[in-house]
Amino acid sequence: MVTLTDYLIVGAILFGLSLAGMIINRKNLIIVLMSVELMLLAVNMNFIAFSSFLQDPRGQIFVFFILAVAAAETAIGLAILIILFRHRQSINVTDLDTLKG
Amino acid sequence: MELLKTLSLLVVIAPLVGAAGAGLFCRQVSKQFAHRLTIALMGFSLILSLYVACLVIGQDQSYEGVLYLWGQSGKLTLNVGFLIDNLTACMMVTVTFVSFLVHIYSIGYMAEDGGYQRFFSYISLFTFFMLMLVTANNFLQLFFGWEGVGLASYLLIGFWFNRESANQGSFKAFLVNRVGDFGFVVGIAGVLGYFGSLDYIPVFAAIPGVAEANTLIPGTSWSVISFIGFFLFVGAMAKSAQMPLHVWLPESMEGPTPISALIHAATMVTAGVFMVARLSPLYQYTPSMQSFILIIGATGALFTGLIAIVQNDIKRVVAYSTLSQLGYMMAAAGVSAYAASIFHLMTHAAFKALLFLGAGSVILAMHHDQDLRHMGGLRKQMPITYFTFLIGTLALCAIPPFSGFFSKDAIIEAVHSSQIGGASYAYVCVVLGSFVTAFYSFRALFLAFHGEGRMSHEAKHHVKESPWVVWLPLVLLAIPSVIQGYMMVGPMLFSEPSYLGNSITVLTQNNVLMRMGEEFRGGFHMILESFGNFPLWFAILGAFSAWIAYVKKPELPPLCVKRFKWLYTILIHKYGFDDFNDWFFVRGGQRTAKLMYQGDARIIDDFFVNGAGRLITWCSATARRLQTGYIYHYAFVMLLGLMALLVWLMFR
Amino acid sequence: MNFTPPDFFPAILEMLTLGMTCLVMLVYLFLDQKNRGITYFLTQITLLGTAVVAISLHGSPEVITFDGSFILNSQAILLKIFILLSVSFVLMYSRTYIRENDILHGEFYLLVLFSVLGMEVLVSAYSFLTLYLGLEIFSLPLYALIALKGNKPVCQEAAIKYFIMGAIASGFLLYGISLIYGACQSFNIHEIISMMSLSIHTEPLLLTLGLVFMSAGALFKLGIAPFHMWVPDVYEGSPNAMTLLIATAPKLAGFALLTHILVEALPVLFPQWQYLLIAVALLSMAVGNIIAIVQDNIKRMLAYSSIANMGYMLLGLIAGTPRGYGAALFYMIIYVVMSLGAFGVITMLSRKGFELEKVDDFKGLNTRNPWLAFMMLLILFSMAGVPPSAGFFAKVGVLEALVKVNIVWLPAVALVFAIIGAYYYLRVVKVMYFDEPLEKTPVILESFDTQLAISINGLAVFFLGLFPTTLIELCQQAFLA
Amino acid sequence: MIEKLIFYVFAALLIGSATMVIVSRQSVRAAFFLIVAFCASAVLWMLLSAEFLALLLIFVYVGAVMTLFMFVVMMLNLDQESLQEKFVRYLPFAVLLVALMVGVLVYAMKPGHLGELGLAISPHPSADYSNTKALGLLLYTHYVYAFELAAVILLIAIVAAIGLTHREKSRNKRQRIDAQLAATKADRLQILQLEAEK
Repeated sequence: MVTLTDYLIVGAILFGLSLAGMIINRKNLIIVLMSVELMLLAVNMNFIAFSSFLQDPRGQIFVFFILAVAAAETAIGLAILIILFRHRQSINVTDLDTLKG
Repeated sequence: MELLKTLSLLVVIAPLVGAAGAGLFCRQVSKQFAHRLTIALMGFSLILSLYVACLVIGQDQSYEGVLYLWGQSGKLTLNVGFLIDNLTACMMVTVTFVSFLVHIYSIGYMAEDGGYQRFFSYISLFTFFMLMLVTANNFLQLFFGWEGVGLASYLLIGFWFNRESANQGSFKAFLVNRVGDFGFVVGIAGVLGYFGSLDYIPVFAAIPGVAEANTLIPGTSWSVISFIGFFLFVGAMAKSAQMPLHVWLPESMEGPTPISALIHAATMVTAGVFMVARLSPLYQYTPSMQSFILIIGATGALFTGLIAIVQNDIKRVVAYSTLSQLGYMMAAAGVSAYAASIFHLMTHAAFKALLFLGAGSVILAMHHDQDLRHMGGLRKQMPITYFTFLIGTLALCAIPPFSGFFSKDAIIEAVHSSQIGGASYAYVCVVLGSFVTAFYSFRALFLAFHGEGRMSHEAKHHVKESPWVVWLPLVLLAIPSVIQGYMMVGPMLFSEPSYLGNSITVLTQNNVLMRMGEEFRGGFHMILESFGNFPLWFAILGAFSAWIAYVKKPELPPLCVKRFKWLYTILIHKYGFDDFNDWFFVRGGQRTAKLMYQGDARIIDDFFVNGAGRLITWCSATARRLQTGYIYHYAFVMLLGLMALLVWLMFR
Repeated sequence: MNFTPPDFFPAILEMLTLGMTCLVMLVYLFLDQKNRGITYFLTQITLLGTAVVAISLHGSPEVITFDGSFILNSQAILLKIFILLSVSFVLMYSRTYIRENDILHGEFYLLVLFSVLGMEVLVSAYSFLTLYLGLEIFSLPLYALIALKGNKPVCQEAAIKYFIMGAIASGFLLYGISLIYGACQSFNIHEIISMMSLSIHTEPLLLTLGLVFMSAGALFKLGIAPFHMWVPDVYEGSPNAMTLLIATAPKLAGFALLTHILVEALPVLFPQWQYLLIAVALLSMAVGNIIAIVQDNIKRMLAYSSIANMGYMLLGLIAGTPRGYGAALFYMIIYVVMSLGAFGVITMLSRKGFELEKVDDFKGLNTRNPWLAFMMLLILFSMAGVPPSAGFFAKVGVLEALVKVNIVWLPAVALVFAIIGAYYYLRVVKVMYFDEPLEKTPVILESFDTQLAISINGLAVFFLGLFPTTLIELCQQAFLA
Repeated sequence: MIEKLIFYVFAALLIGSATMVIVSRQSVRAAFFLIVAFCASAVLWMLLSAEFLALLLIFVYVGAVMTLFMFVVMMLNLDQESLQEKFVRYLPFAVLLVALMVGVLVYAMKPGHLGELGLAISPHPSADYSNTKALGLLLYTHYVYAFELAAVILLIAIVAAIGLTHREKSRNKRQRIDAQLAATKADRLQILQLEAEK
């Protein structure tokens, strides 16, 4: 049988992959934003797995709200990305180092 | 008691009113108004504090009470209150007296300065804080005054803020004092933690119990009292410029001279000594801290004196001598001779202020040239300054019957008869210190006032005696420098009850003064006795060596040189240690002093003070490079931090 | 399924804010460009009106409503009052700045109001769901606000950094919530507490993991090392008015976030989070104080100072007693008041085409505007912890709380860092008072209300030092119930 | 058994496509793999009998959010060449740390550490159980406050996105006196040193 642990491990691996995506990706800011989506997916996976095994629909309610927030977050993130691109003509992560020290 | 409370309140508030009047309206009020206002209020304050002293010492009254409830949280109450007892009364008189004279003196000294009104405001403000400090009945108010005098001193050292060196000096003073202040805060926090109160009376009452209950290492005298005492003493070390934290005091000489007299000689630097005396009930229960205080004090007394020998700036010579005298006071406090310590504090306040103001008078005549090598022969042009400076020097060198003799001799004797750890080392230090003191004091005196003038021809003609507002305080300070010691030695140190009454606590086994008091037969007898003891001869020897080295030897015509060579040879052969004296103390002393000075400059200044600063700056510059600006590095650091916490907490 | 409609009254503050926000939005949409001052006044009315209602609510008994996901107690009301007031001050300080720099003022005020709403929700949250929603409602407008101004070239960089870091942090927070949910079978704080007390149903390892992840998310919002990397960049890169905003009220909201998680939901794990907080507090004090020294940019310097200050604040929580929590809250409020003043002065000194950024820009401020310099002096002295300023009492409070529980070494270390810290504040004082000004023109504040605001602010720092009792007691009470 | 098979196939697909998202060099490819990942996880959620959310993920996420992504990618018209870079250099470091984290998480999620839940089999609700109805009942009653807050969040997203990307009309030829006065020499005049042709 598929156990809770299996689902949680999938969630953990997704979470790790999304973090790795943010660290190894040095060129494309859009992919960094996509990693954020992956991270939320990992969290959702955890919530749904727990919810299902606990037979408690409230966990799924939480996921519902995460999805709503994630959509809003993506909209704002992409808007910032667009004006960043307008000003710099680049979304290269490595170029974003004016502020440092 | 109400009378005492009202009087004390007036004494404290009057300078604040003066400061506010002269400071807040410094653009609007005239110079005359500024000094008249502040001096009138200071005079008022002085008269009232004398009256307070009469009431307290003469009629044995005292006052302890809360004036104003500052804050309350839980069981802790923070008050503003007064504890007016004998110790406080002594300090109040000393502070207001010196401050009053410095105010008068500043009329002449600062006459041409642009920040005249501001200056008067600052010194009045300083006096206010100092009075707050001495009248406090709790640790917090003590700290408030403590920080306040630090602030005022910072403002005053940096008074000539367009001078780079003045800025540096004030900054250094502030930083070193911060080190002390934080020690102090830890101490206060300790007091609060273990006693649950910040008022003196309940804390002092609880000390024996707490000392017994909270021994750090069983079977030793290391209790939390030692811990608290140590941190509080760190505060005192910074404020009173004790050995490792003394570096700021010479630098602070960049301020105007009246300030050096008021703050860095007579009053502020003695705050540490006052604190140790005030907290005598605490330090009595920690023998280890007593030894520590003794050793720090005695070391300072000797070694900072040595440094004074090679200084050429007249104010710096006096500054180093202050360091040395503070060492004496601390040493006395270390051997539980608090009365001697406070006594020396009071005599020192008078004669050191005298020396500083005298030096200021010279500087004024020399048009703000402070270099001893450019002076000489001023005796004839400035007789009053010379005479008063001489009195101050004699008092400093503990030559009887001047005031310094009685207090210093009592200290040396107290150290001699003490049995606590480090006392024998301290005794050697303080005795040698008296030689050194005499040597550098007379050196300064001779270089400035004797011999041929070394200033330019033009300048020579401009040298004249200072105006009366400058020399009047000198004369007024010279009087106590002569008589104060003789008059006060008995009642201050040995009589029962003494001037200090029961405001200090000394355990019987530590009470060296009481033992000395059994042999005390009056001031005159003390003078006679001193001729049979080392310290006086050391002092005279020091003065004499200075005379040889700086007056006689370089200038005497060949005949005299021959005659004195003969005398010199006789002296060498007769006593056997003149040779040694000359070689070891004059030359060797100079060499050691030079070494010490360089060591001081290199090791302490460069390594500890600047080095610590540089180390932090370096750390800072390196650490900021971690902030690369790259998002992926930031994410990486977050992940790293998370992982570290995760692994640590999971497998802890 | 039985369902009784919840009691809506406790959420009056949120409803008021939201309703007024919608009104501001409508007014702004149908308003002529010339009358745009009205949006400002409406926003101020919203903030101050809500604050007045909040003050009138103070003292009312604790209420939990919306099926246990909303709480209104004295702590929440106190925090809301200070959030509303501080944002009101922020708007007063930045009004001229917004006008002169052609920032879309309608969007600005709207987003600020949304953010305030989020903070209120967060402060009153009693379940992890509302906690998370509140967090996002207050953060998302801030990301947008930073990037709102087109003229400053680095502001988009600051915004995207803040956004991505913030997204990672809320990812951590959510992951933590999911683990706690798995362990306790609930994300309702009330139920978690009762679950914890049974302790058989909870899994220690999952709880530890959840604790660490959730704390990481909360610590990020407060800018505590090692989750602090965004702070200096965002403070520096944002337009001054936005820096002023993000440096003040969100700290209070962040404090609520952290205390909701640690103090209210997971007090059972105190031994674990005490260690966690000790580690991050030490790191914050070290990083903040040390790196601040070499900064030439005043906003960056104050950013590092905020990192250090948050470290000090944590000391109160480390004590683990109501007294300590109260001290931490007091510290937080005092810090916000100080930071409001410091960034307020920076914002006021900025003019069109001139962003005040360098420490050197403060040179000779005393000769250009003595009163402003004096206010800044009070604030800086307070930040350095010079008695009898408010900052001194705040530091004493948290240290005392630690000493009370017999942790002595930590205050000692904290004091060492405070010594180092004093240096860079005093440097600014020196620059203001002793250096020659770069430009001689006197600084004149145009509007009277701005002058009044900064005077109130500076003097508040001073008088809170002289009469700290009332506020300290309010803070203590907030945690004693 | 078949459930297990489905789980492993789609879990592998999910992890594989997630990996492809983060290692892709092109935004479009990454977006495509993200969609695959979403679809795969929707299947997993179905297995967990969270049907409503699984459908929501496809409709809302793949249908709207990913479209937004694609739209932005197309609109920005990125210079693909400049975005390509080898990230192998940084790989070991990141992989090490991430692997460590995943290791810790996996260790903590061993069945033994999950208590009763660790041994439970995935529950299969009865046929008349409606996931959507259960969620709806909760959402509009107990979670009405949160539901309103979610509405606010969407409103914020609208206001913020419009405010951010809104551009002022640049056709306006009005004179801007303050800008002219604020101009410095450095803004207007650039002096270049040109190498003389040889």
